[in-house]
Amino acid sequence: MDYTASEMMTISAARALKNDDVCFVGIGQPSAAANLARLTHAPGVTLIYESGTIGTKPDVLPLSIGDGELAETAVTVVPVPEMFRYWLQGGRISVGFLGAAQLDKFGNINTTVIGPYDKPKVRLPGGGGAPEIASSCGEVFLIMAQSKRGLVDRIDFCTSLGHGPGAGTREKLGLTTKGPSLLVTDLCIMKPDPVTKEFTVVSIHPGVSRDKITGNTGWPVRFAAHVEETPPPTKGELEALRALHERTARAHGGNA
Amino acid sequence: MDYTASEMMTISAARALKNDDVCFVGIGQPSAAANLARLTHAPGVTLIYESGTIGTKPDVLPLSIGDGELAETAVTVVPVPEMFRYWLQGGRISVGFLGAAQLDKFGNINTTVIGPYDKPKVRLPGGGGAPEIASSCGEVFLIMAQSKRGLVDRIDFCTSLGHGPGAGTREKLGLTTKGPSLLVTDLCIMKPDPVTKEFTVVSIHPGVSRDKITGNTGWPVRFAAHVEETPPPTKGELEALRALHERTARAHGGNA
Amino acid sequence: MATAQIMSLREAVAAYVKDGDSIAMEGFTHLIPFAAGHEIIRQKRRRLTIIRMTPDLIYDQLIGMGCADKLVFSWGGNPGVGSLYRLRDAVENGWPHALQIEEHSHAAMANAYEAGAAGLPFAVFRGYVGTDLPKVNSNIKPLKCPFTGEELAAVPSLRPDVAIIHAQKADRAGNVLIEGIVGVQKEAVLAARRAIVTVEEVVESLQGVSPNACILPNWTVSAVAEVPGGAHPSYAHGYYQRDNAFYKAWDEIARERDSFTAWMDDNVMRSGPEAFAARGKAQGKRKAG
Amino acid sequence: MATAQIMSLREAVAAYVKDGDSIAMEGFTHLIPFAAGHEIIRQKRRRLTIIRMTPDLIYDQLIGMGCADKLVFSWGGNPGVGSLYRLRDAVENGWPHALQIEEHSHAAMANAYEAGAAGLPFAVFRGYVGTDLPKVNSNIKPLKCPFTGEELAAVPSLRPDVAIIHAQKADRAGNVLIEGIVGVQKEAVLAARRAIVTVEEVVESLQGVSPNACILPNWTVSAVAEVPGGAHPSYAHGYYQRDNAFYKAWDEIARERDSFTAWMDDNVMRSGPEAFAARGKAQGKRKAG
Repeated sequence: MDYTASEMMTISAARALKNDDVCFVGIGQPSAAANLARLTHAPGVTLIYESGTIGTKPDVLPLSIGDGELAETAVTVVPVPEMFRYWLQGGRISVGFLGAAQLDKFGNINTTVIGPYDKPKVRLPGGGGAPEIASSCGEVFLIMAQSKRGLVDRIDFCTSLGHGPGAGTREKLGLTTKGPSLLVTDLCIMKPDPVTKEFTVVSIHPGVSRDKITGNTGWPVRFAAHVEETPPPTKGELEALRALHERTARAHGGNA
Repeated sequence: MDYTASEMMTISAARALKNDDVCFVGIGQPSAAANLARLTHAPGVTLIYESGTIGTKPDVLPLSIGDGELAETAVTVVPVPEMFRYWLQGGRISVGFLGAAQLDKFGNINTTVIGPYDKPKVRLPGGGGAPEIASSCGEVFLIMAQSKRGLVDRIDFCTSLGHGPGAGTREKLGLTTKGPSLLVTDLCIMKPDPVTKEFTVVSIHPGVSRDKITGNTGWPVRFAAHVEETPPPTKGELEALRALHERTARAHGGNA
Repeated sequence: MATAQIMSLREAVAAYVKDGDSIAMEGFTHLIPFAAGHEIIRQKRRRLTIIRMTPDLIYDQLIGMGCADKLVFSWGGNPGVGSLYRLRDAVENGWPHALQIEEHSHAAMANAYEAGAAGLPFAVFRGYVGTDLPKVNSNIKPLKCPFTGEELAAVPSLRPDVAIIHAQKADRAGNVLIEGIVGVQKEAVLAARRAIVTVEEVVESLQGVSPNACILPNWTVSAVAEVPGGAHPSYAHGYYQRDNAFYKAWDEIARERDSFTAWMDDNVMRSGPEAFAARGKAQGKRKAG
Repeated sequence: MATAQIMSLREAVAAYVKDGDSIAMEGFTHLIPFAAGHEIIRQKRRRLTIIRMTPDLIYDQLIGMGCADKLVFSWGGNPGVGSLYRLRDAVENGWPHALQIEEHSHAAMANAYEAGAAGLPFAVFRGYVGTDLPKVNSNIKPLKCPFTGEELAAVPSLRPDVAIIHAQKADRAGNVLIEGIVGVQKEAVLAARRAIVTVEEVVESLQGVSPNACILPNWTVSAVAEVPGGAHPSYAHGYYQRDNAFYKAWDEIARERDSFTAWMDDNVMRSGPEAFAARGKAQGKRKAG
């Protein structure tokens, strides 16, 4: 079956979630990937949205993090302060699943401003739940389309901590969580180098060249000693993803 | 109609509650007085028990602060941490209604130990909600039978703050609440002297002599310049109180 | 304690929202009090400090119409769609006038409302670790645990002058019921000096709900106003769906100053709270699909 | 994350309660886990630190039977009746052995559970002002607000090894529903490393309750055991009333060591969790009067 690079990205991100994970889901690409995991190999995965919905099983993708589907299909819905105190800060989440506007090679995220904070060229939405998702979840999966504008050498503002300036930073700050352990793009999969924590290509999506990856990364990207080829989407994965998008588009009265 | 000293105490305590009060109710005598107020002149009074029941209207007196009647007749029931954070500490309670084992002339309460803390002669139940009821409620009403053992010159342990060693103490500690503003016993009604904050007799129940009050108080008790006679219970008050006790005794399968 | 009065939204805003007030209009995606926001715009309140975790379209509109001098927030976008162009225009270009911002994370704001409701001067949480936000916000301070020495973050509690929320139901006595995604509405109301609640309907009694239902007793609220559909294009669980198509359409409407102003003129300035009933109904109870 | 196993109470206590553990058995008047307490006594656990806001009869029994070395509490009486004589005998006379106590106010313990559930090392609140409790409890420390300078109180968070609670229902997947007076049970479970929940009944599904019902998802609980009547002489909202007559009778039973030991022997040591079903039923759903 034919598939798009974006479908490959969502599907390979979905594969990383395990059946017994408890996942704090960011909106957009992370939400598509997390729900695809639930609809395919990980039916038991617990999805949590910052709106307070715990163990939610939406039939269509929510446009926001608080659509009605999320509450209607949840095991329970808790107040937002409780969500951030008991569930996120309480250390009950195994995986935080986030997108980003700007990302550096250590997985530090900028979703605040392009340009100086006081006189921004572009004012982005801001941190939302991400600063504490990044520090409190057992580990963090990142998903974003690969480009030099997105994967940059230096982020303009550190909204959410990855590995800071490199290995050892999180430990020095007293964190016991892993931080970013996976970056899935439309071209490849990267993981932090075990020693330096720099994001390194470990798997390349079918048909993508190394040059294309290098050309779309804002830092001199490294490849692991053994780089695999990402298995292409299965028929089941693709059908589940497309059906999900189709249901979503119908429900939202437009493109999703 | 004939009445007992205990009935006079409960009824004159009940009279102090106003229709628009929000009252944090201690168990025992305070609960009887607060519910009597609700069943007579103050049908709109909001009664709150530390178990989390807000705006409760029990048909019988609860034996504990968490009997089923309280939840079944409440406007809503909140978790105990929320009760102490949002409702008590949040400054939403106008009157705290408490009993005491030992009380001094400045309304400081001991419900912890008789004797030294580490080797108590009698181990009392402890503070429970009272330490923060005493500091966070707009004002505190106290109710207890009068005796030299109860109304003492020095309490063995300060479980809950009244006016400390005297006027100005609460302000020095940063409190903006009034503290104890009323003490109702089976013999009389006392209020803090406006200057010294010492509990002073302002009203004597019918048929009680000054000597009896003096003889049942552990400090040299003072009488206000104008001492009134407490109006005796009305027929309506007595009937409401007796009916309440009768319903309660039936429901608890024994004396209440 | 004073008890909620049931009145019209016009009267409630006139009585309880003053120029220069700090206002928290909350509702986390669900139950956003749009009708009340429009009423504030129509009554031309000025110099407001507007507080909201997710400014959403409702604050894009207040900002674009010049009601606000300051915004306290933690995520300022059009969820799943993109930017809030009126917010960006104010921050990037000072239109219609400069907007001061105080920026937090969701965890910080949720904790700050909670601390406000709890009558505390500050909130403490494990947050902002390794981020740049404390460098640009002096209201974020470190605080050491007196037992373990761990360094945590502290922020001042939020104590708005007014909280405004939308809820499903109130009874005739003014007790308010919220169900579904309850967000930080209860905390915002309890943290505020005054509170206005718009509701889908006023009913005889709230009997029959769970003993632990999220209810704000009438003595915690200043005014209750019945405004059916009053959360549109947000939604009311059990009444109508989120109008996701409108959220997408807003991207186009708000992108340019002219189209924004024209839309506000047609749909807010020359309209009233009554108009919301039809907007809610159009969304229906169930998804089209 | 691991998911709750449905098993017998005997198995659950054997698997999850160890000698020397710190244990929080909560339930604020309502839903006190008596059957689980009896099982711990029968299985002869020793050197426990037992944590509970209101020790109640359940801890009077554990203390009198020699299970506990330390008690953390805030109000230790028989509500509306009088003393807990076994607690007093341990504190006043060291029978059956000395009992260390750590004493707080309700506000402090409620906040400490909340902080434990929230993963914080301590709780901060406005408490103990002007009282003698900080003089006898070194776990109460002053803490200054970094913004206003106000002095507040701090206590370490509670993080028990095990939490044990009783609830109305669990579904077959092990999700737990609590209704009515919910107390601090949710916080105790989320603050603890392991959790056992006894329930009145295991049902097919929890569908049909409020979207905001107090539910503990199965991955927050270690074991669920069905024990009908398991809260008696406390009560289960919707199932049976509080046995106030038994609370009064306990005053007589527990006053002397001999009568206490005889009662425990008859009703606990030579009994089992099955016995609770009849005790709950005897209380019925409605009041006699």
